[in-house]
Amino acid sequence: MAGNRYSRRDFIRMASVAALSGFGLSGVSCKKADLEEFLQKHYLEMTEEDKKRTIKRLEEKYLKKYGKQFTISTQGAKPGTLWGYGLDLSRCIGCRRCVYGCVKENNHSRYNPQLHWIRVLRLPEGSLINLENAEHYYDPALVPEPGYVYMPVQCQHCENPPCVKVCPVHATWKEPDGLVVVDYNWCIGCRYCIAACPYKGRVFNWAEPNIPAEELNTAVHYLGNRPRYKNVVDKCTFCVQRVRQGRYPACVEACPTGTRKFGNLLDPNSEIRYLIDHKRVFRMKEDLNTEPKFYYFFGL
Amino acid sequence: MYYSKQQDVCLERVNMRRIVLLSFLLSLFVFCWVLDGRAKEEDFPVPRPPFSEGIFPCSNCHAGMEANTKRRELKEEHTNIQLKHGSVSRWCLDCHDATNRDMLKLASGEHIDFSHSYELCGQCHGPTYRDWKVGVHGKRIGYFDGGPRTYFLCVNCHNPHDPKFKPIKPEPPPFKPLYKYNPAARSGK
Amino acid sequence: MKRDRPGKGLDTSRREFCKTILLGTMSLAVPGSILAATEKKGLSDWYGTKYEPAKHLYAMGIKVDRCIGCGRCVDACKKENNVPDYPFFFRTWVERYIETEDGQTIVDSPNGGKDGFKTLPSDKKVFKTFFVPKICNQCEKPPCVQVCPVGATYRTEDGVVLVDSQYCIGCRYCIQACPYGMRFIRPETKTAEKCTFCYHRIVKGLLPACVEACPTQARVFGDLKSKASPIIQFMRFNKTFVLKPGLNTEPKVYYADIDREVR
Amino acid sequence: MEAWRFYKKTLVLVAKGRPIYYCWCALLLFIMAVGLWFYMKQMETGLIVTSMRDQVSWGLYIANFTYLVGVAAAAVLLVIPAYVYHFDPIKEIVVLGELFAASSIVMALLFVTVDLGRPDRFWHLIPGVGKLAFPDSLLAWDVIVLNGYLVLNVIVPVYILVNSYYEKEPVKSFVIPLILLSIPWAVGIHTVTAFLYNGLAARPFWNASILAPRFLASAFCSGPAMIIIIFQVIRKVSQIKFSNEALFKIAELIDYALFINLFLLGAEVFKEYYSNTIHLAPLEYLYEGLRGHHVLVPWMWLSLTFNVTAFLLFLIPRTRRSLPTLNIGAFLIIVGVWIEKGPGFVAPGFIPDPLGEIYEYFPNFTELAISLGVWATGLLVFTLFMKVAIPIVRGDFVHSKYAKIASKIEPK
Repeated sequence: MAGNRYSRRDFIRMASVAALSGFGLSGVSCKKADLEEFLQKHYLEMTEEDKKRTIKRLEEKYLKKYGKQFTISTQGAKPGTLWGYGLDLSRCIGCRRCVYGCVKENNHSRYNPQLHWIRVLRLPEGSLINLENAEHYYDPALVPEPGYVYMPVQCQHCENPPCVKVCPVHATWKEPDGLVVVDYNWCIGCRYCIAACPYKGRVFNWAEPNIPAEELNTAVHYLGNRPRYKNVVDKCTFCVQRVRQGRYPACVEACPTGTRKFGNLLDPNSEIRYLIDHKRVFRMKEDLNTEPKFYYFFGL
Repeated sequence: MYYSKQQDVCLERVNMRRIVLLSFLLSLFVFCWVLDGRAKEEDFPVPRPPFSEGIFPCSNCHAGMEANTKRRELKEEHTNIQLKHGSVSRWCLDCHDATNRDMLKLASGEHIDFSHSYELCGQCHGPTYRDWKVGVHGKRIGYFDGGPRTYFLCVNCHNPHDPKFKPIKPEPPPFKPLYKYNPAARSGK
Repeated sequence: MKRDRPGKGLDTSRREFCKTILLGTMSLAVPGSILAATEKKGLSDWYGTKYEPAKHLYAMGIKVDRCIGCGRCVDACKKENNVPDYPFFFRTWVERYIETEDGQTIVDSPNGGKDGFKTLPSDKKVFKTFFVPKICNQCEKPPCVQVCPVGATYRTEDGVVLVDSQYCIGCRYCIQACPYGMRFIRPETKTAEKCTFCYHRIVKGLLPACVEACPTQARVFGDLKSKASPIIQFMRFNKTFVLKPGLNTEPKVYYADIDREVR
Repeated sequence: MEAWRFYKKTLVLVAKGRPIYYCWCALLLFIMAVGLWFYMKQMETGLIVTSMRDQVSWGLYIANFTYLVGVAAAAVLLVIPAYVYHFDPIKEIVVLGELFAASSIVMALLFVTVDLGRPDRFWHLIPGVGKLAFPDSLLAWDVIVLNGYLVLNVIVPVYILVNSYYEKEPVKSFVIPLILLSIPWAVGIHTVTAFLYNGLAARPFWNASILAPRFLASAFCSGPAMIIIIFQVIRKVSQIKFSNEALFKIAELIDYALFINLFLLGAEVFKEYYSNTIHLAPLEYLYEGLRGHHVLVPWMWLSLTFNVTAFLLFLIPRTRRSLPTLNIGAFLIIVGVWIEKGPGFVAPGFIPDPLGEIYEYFPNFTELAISLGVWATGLLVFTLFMKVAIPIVRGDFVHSKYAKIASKIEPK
């Protein structure tokens, strides 16, 4: 049984970690929940029992911290799914509705630190994808501006994610449905993955997240939009809490021009498959062999 | 491409299902055609069309009115409508039905509901209509899989009288690094 | 159009600087630069005073969606420029990209696409396929010009990269330097040769042979300095790419509707 | 019992000293305290108190880490001639050199720790207990090789010192393999640290195969240069005798390494500038400024000037063999290489970032204070090591003498 396989290891872990940290923690008011959080196992090594306990503890913690009852899902990947994203560069007008839709849905820290999973780049028309010309902070009165194209960039959910390869503690991994996720309770905050990501898909919680309690989204996923901790890494999950239920990600719903497309790459009737089959598509920085599942295309 | 995993295995099953489904649809199609005199387009889950406030149903005003089919500039009513959609060759009654104002009119003369306006648009914008039907053009929200979803109508984004997408105000840019408390620091280089 | 980096005008001058350092020291022994100077004068003798090269900047647009792989451009180019049929040298050619169902990409170009594409190179299931015409990119910063030890190849004022076969010593360094594989050694003269945008035609206001021969207008040719030019319209209505933008060669052949595997 | 006496005696040695020793230790402890205070603040508020951001996610800490791994690796430069070629003048100081390497590794590890966002989860890195991603992650490799090197560089000198305390010859069959192992290991730690950056295709500035050799070359300048200075200080304060010959030999070795370092830098500069692809941008940022951003430009030119000057000073026999110019040269190398390899290497890897944004990183006071604290910790560790090791090496602190004294005080 899988449960037994780890039991001895668990014991060693508990014993040694307790011994190593007994001294460190003795100074702090050593509450049971804190100790449990400290000793929490890696998400992939948790049994169903462990998960339930962890979820309960987290829900209690969030209730205490934000005064709201959260429901933390641990829904796994559906078999036969591989999520893919399409973004129509000929329609994007650079209005950043997606950015703030994402902020709201995924409980991002609002300011100090401000945390965004999506970056919209403004590029001069003519030679596309020369990122050296990218402007991140454009702020005109109205968009689209003539002479520019806009290119939103977020985590590309690579098939060969460099960020996963470099993580020294396996705190990030690729799920069976292709989502690259982070266990916020396992990340040690070394930021090696940020250095490794060619798409700036990862961001860091430079301080304790700052979320107005009334704007909290309480329907969360353990691997997704639950409120994060300070000093851990964070990234777009294609709204794992939504897409595993069959709902469109928040950025798709926020987009006013229908630029964003989402679907199952394994389903031949999905929108994403149709656009890959019928439109000219490209993926960013293909020479790095990361094989993103984020397809930019031209709908026009 | 990553989707060929189990394709071959289920292909046959899918094909069988498809044949059954197709023959069923075909018979339905023939039935409807006979009944309705025309092949009905697929129904899409669309939201209520974005009517101007308090204007629909049009028959509220138009019911007792004599239909003037002469092409002209509207002076008393609907003056807010500036037709910038092939305005040289087109006017109101090309799309709005003269006899039943609560309906739209296709080129064939057939009446359709406002919630089916995509058929009207699709008459000219064929490739766009094709893309819209499969979900590549236009916006959809809700469940892409196993739940209700909404297909936005053409007119949800494009004003039918002036269809060019209007520029909008963008949301604020992200803060520059080292921005702390002062929002003014945001615009600095 | 020009991919200027904002606030930075040193780019070309740096390349010039490198060239000066590396070649200039040797230019006393090998009077390449002097020859290049006199030779440019020779060119203006040829096209006369009516034509003012500084007022033009030529570029080509290629709409990949429109190319049907008929190979007429290749044929026209060979006829116009006396490019030998054998061995297989081309100034322009058409590549066929085939994406198979299992995610492979096969690229082929039988006889440069001159005879069209009649057979499939493999019996794999085809997912999609398209044609990509290739032609010298007439770079703003051509690496082939950078490396030429005798200045036999140069960029004209109107933006076309030419080779003077009178000066070329046949060292083939430019063939190694070109990232797009556009140059070859002509067997009779044993000197480097490449697409010239049909320079002899365009200075008279004619279109290059390949553009004229194209039945679907997949190729668009024009002058970037003239607002009425078709290339300007092409750039306005298409999202365009260039090949290998990361090399900073700044090509002037713009591709529209390009798919991801094109290199 | 005997072991306990040894420890007791070392404690006494450490605790007693001249006023200047107390002052020095007090100064270090004060800097450490300041650093610790800022570190507590950083832990409490989060890394937002540094000037690192998502655009430049590693800064001064990792820069120092890289530099110190190099310094530690450079101990091998002293080990090779001492044990392999039996070059005598160096042999006296090799033990101290290795302790210096150990102190540097301590600092390097501390720098990683202060850079970590969640040091409380350090146990995730312990193989078997946590989930160390070996062999996928180069950071996991680094954790292993650095700790291994630390152990190696503590065991060897401690073993040799304890033996000379008992006035015994070290068992060659035990210590020589360890010493020989430490040579490739030293190369290893720096290679792994180079590969840590090198493997990232997202960062073209680091993704150059010349990186590991460059790292080694620069390490073999900065580490020994530091040793030259430190051992002169030790010679001043403790009357231990080193011949100048040893220092001059080290200077000569430094000069070879410095030449290779400059040569490799030139090779890199040529490749990027001549081919002039988009990958030129970071180098351009360093030496010319990019799109109006040029914080590091004066620093880089300063570093280059320092390195070239030091190279010339060490090349000419007369200036190499005179202590004042030797010290100037060593100082120039320490600073020059630190700039080149620390801030001049880590930050431009992130500039411009993968989406073309430029954020000019410059460390703020918190980072400086914490870094100084770590340096002070390393120096304190080294001072204490020296306080024990030097008497043993000089023969003042040996078992027989001590036993005599002991027998006087407590007759059996």
